[in-house]
Amino acid sequence: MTSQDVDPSFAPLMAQFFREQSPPERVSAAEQRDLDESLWAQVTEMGLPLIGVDEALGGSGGTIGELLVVLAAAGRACAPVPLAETAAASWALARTGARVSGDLLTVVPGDPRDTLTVTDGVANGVVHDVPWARVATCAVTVLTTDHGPVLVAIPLESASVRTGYDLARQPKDRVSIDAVRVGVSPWPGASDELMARLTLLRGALMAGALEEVADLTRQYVGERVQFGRPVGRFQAVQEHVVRLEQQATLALLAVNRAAAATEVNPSALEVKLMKLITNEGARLAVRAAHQAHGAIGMTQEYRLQLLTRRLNSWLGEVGTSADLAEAIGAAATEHGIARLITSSAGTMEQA
Amino acid sequence: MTSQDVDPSFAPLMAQFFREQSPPERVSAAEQRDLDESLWAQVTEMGLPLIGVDEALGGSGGTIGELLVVLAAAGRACAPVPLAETAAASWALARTGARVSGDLLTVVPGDPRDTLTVTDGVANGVVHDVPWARVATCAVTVLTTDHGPVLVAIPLESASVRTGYDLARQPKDRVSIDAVRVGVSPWPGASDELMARLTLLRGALMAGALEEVADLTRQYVGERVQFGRPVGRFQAVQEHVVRLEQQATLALLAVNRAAAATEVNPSALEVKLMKLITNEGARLAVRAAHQAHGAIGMTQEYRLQLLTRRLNSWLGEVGTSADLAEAIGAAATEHGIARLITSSAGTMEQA
Amino acid sequence: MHLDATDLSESEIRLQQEVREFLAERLPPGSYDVGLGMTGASDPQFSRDLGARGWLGMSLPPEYGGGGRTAVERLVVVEELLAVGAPVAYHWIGDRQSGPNIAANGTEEQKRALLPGIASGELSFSIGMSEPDSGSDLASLRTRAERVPGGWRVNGTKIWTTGAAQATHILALFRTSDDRHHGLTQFIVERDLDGLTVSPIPFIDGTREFCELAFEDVFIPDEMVLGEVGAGWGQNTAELALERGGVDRWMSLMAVLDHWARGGWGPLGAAATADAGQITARCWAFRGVSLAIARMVDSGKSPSIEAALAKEMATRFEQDCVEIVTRHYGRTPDLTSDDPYESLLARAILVSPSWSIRGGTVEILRNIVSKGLAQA
Amino acid sequence: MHLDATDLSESEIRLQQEVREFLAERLPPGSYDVGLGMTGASDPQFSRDLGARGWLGMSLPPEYGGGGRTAVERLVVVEELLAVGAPVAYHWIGDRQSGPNIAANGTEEQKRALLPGIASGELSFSIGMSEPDSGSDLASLRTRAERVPGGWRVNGTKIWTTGAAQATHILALFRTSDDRHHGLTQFIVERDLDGLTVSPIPFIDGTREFCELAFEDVFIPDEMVLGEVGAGWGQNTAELALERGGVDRWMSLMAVLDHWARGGWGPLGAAATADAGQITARCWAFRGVSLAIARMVDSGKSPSIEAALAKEMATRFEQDCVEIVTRHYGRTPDLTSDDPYESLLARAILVSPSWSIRGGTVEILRNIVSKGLAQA
Repeated sequence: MTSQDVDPSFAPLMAQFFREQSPPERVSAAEQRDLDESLWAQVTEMGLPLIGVDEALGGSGGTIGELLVVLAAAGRACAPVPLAETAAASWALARTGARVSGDLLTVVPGDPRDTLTVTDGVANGVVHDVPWARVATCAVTVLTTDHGPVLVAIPLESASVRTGYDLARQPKDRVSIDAVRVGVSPWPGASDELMARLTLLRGALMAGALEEVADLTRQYVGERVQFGRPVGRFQAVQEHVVRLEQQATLALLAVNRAAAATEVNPSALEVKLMKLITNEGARLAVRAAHQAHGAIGMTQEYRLQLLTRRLNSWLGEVGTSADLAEAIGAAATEHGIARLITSSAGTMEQA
Repeated sequence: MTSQDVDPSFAPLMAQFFREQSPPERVSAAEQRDLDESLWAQVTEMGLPLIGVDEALGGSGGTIGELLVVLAAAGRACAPVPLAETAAASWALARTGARVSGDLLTVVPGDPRDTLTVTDGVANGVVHDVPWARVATCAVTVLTTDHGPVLVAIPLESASVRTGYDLARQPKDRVSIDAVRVGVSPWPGASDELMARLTLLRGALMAGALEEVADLTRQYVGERVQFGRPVGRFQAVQEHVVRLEQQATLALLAVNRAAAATEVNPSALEVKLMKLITNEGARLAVRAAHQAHGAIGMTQEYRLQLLTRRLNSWLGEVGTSADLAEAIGAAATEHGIARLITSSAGTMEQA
Repeated sequence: MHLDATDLSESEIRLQQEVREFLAERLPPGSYDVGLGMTGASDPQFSRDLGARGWLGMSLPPEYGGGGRTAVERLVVVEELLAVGAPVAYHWIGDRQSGPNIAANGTEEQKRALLPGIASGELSFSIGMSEPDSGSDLASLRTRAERVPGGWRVNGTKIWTTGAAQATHILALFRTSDDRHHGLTQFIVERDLDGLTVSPIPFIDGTREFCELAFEDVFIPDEMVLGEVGAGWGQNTAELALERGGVDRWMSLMAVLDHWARGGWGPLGAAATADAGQITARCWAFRGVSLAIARMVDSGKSPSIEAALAKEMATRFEQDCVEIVTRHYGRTPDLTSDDPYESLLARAILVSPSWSIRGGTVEILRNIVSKGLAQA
Repeated sequence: MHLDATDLSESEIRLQQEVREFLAERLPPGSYDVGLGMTGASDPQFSRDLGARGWLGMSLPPEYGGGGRTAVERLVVVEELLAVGAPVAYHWIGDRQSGPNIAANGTEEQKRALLPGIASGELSFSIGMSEPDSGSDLASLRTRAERVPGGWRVNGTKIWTTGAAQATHILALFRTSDDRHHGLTQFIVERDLDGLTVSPIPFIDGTREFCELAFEDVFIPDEMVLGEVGAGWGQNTAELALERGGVDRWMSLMAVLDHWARGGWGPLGAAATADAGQITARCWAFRGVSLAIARMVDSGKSPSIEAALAKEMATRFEQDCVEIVTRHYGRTPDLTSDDPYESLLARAILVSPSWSIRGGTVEILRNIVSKGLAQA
């Protein structure tokens, strides 16, 4: 079951919720704090981060399709809460059979500088760029051991966190772990399935933000008058509007196709294809939207920057274009491009 | 002395000569033959290929600046004669003290597939993509030996030539050399100075062609009416016109700056910088010019294609963008970008 | 704008498999001229063989020899053909647009006379639309069809008509009154009519498929009017609109791309592999778009804005691909090379500028999309 | 369009050397906030130090404290400052455009009062041009200066005025009559006049240099009119025109580019080296253009079309560079990082969209160039 099968009334409902509860002023205010606790309380009360996790394990039930609808709506509204991270980490814990709590969780995204090791249930090392670590109770990651992949759950109260920020001033912290006892459970899948899940959820946030950027820009150029007519009548501005619509459309379609593929194979190559398409779409869209907006888009008073700063952050995290292009290229050189793109969802082999 | 110092009446004279003697019909006709002998006779009679070679050695005298003016005019008119190759080869022979004859000569451009070796004055091997080899009397190249660089002159009547073509159907042949006695002379400079000379002359041809593409397109969009007005009034078409003017301007400036630099150092890094700028300019210009022209530009009846096919050929020869970017990048990482670009002509060190 | 994610059904996957097996047998490597997408070679026998399999005129009604199949099924067949650069030129226009247009707007007699031949691969269509002074601006067309007893007399010139020399029929747009938009009418013109002269205009790569059509007092009987007199503008626009979202808009270079990516010119280095990855991702995205648009057509929708949106980016992408592959090829390819893929890359360099012109320039497409979005 | 190749003379090379030595001593690495080109930090003391060296107001007449030097000499100084991301914001606008404008159009009193302070680095100028409803379309400006005895009374709002909070003066364009183009007049406004409120508008990167200026019955005496009443449009256009070709249009990222290229974040791989090569080549080309334009100015020409042509491509190039370096950086940089270059790259990602907007959007510039070419 994918987003295609979600009850049609759910998306408008979620869109309205986030539009109302995460207005631009609230997003801007949250940037000066670590977390909008009140909004987080609302979304956890509604069980949103636990959609896609079995009710028997404490989850909210529901499908990945529904979860993606929530994230796209959250992305549109730049909701300043760790929905994707908590949802991915909770899903991972549930996959190992653990009950989920609704706590604020996060995922170690993986960085070449990371030095994490786990021996006999005790972890040491440093992990980088962990989103929301300072306010999370636990960070999870999948490590490969001699006995296969394991899910490691690091209690963050025992770790030392150095604060950092992404371009939207969302927490992205360095976590130092010094002889901390961690949870270790056998991971019942391929080691990259957790990253694939997080990537998919990030992609949905980005697709939502891209749609909002396209809508906002189209509305702006229809209203802004220069030289006696709406700027949207100028061919050069039309080019920007078309570019934005294209990239928003490609991104959302890619997210939904990747979601369908993960139903067949949880670490399907389509997740990488989706993130690369969405990264490149974000890059083009940020440029086009700002160019169409002129100087007003550069001010914090206007909400375009809430969206473009997030897109600029997300395109450099949880799968960069360079890494993704390399991995996809390896598969393409092995299987050929035509065969790869015409194969059915979830059946492509990674090289 | 550079093109800046050329008698101002010389450029219009050359432009007129090539415009009159190398009209589009003649260029098209030449593509069905190996060489326009009659045009070649005219240009050799005028001594054009021997400009920049000392009169004492049989040359026409004059400066590199004058030679570049000739080549830019020839490039504008797509003159179907091996001016650049003969001029570079004659200059090379003269540098070794040899007298030049005015014969049609060419240069081995160097290709990873080449296998040429010279032992005791006897050459063996295969060289690729040699322009105009089938009609040249001799091909020259600089080889590095234990005793330093030498200029090798290969008599082509003793070699076997397999015909090939560039995208403008200009000869570009594979030459097989089987125990051929060749001329070998000490080369009084760095081994890359011959390629630098050929690159400079090719760059001048490209800069001329780029100017003509810009002029032709500007004229076309001012005359072509669609939707009740000249297409040049549309913002999208203006973008193409501006792009063409930019690239033509950059290319010609780059050629003249590179020429000045070779006066200081015959294998100056500026030659590589120039070719990279001109290659990229050609790539952008071909696309912009055809888009502005629509379907008419795609027909052989219309002369745009004479120019764009040559630009497309030349940008992949005698210095490809990939090779040039790598070489320039190596220098930039060593010296820094700011210092490199603000240094005086001919003083940059290659990495 | 929203496109629903969709995938092939089991029966569609079976069809894909059938087509692959057929092509592996019918077009073994080296046995045919590999082409650039829809401008592949013209091979009437190959077209008839496809027709015999039921893979032409697939969406035409069965009562006229068509397959009565879906747009998605046609996409499945077409993408396999284009992936190998199959010789599709003979049947291309008839299968893609003239057949559906005649099925939608033709008389019973026209459908009976022409659709079976389109579905069997016997007939070859060409489009007579542009004129010397009318490229993108069709409302300024001037070639005129004047009423005469029993039909129409046509005078004027059409240009840039691909494949007219080989075609059996030309689907042409003529001026039948002075009203800019409502004075245009579509006609089905038999290729060998008296007074119609077809002259090749050599194309930039030296091929001679691009033609000029000179009409001198050509008589066309009334029964060859397609649809309503004066409705040609709308019919023509509809004909163009839906086909813009097809896989042919981004698969022109696929045979070359695959040869390159699979190491046909040697293994790819790191930079080339990354470029292949970027290209693959975009192809995957565009394939999703084309498939989604085909499903919309099958569900009775008219995704014309979506199709324009897709074509605008797809044709620019195809041109980017030519530049990228050429850069990695490392030298200027030779049109006369013995290596068919080198020669094809050379051709692609020369002809790729036309990809963003044919079927509506990118500028026209942007205008369609922005108007569509403003009304949404 | 033709630009003559030119190189630095021996005396210009000596000046370049002097500036390099001064900067090496005055701004050792780590001692200052590295900036993004012309939006570098504001450091009045550094500006005064440059003024003391004779490196501000270089082309202003010596009788008003200027250097009486050439545009090329100014370029030599400026490119060294921008290459290291020097703190130039305090003097930038005054040195680049207000000073030359006052020298060209000011009264004897104005020149005597203001030019020495610009050349010494004491005065800081800001531009009051855009309004909420007038971004690119200056003819629609509405902030009005009404004649009152002895001067003018101004009411209205200017926005996006960079550096107004720190400036000593604002060079503003006000409406003095209803004629769209001939109803505009330039005024020199002292920053601390009664009725003038300066409010920062937080910029996308959180900085507060971007300001809104609210004029409420602000009295400006007659002697602060710059040039002719009603001639502001032309003066303003001329002020913008020539400065578009300067090195500041393509050097915004230079300090970061150099840090990256020289391996400050680790040695470059093959793909990054090739990208550095492409970037270097374009910088080299643009430097040639800026230098050629400066020589034209020194020879009495007005290369305004050339300058617009250069700025249009240069600002797009700067934005491309941000994308390229960010890709090679490998992760989203942190604005709050301890590494000043990481923080600067983060800032560049955020603010670079403004580079192709300030000083005329690319769309406006294309229009200027195509009109100029059509008249040529």
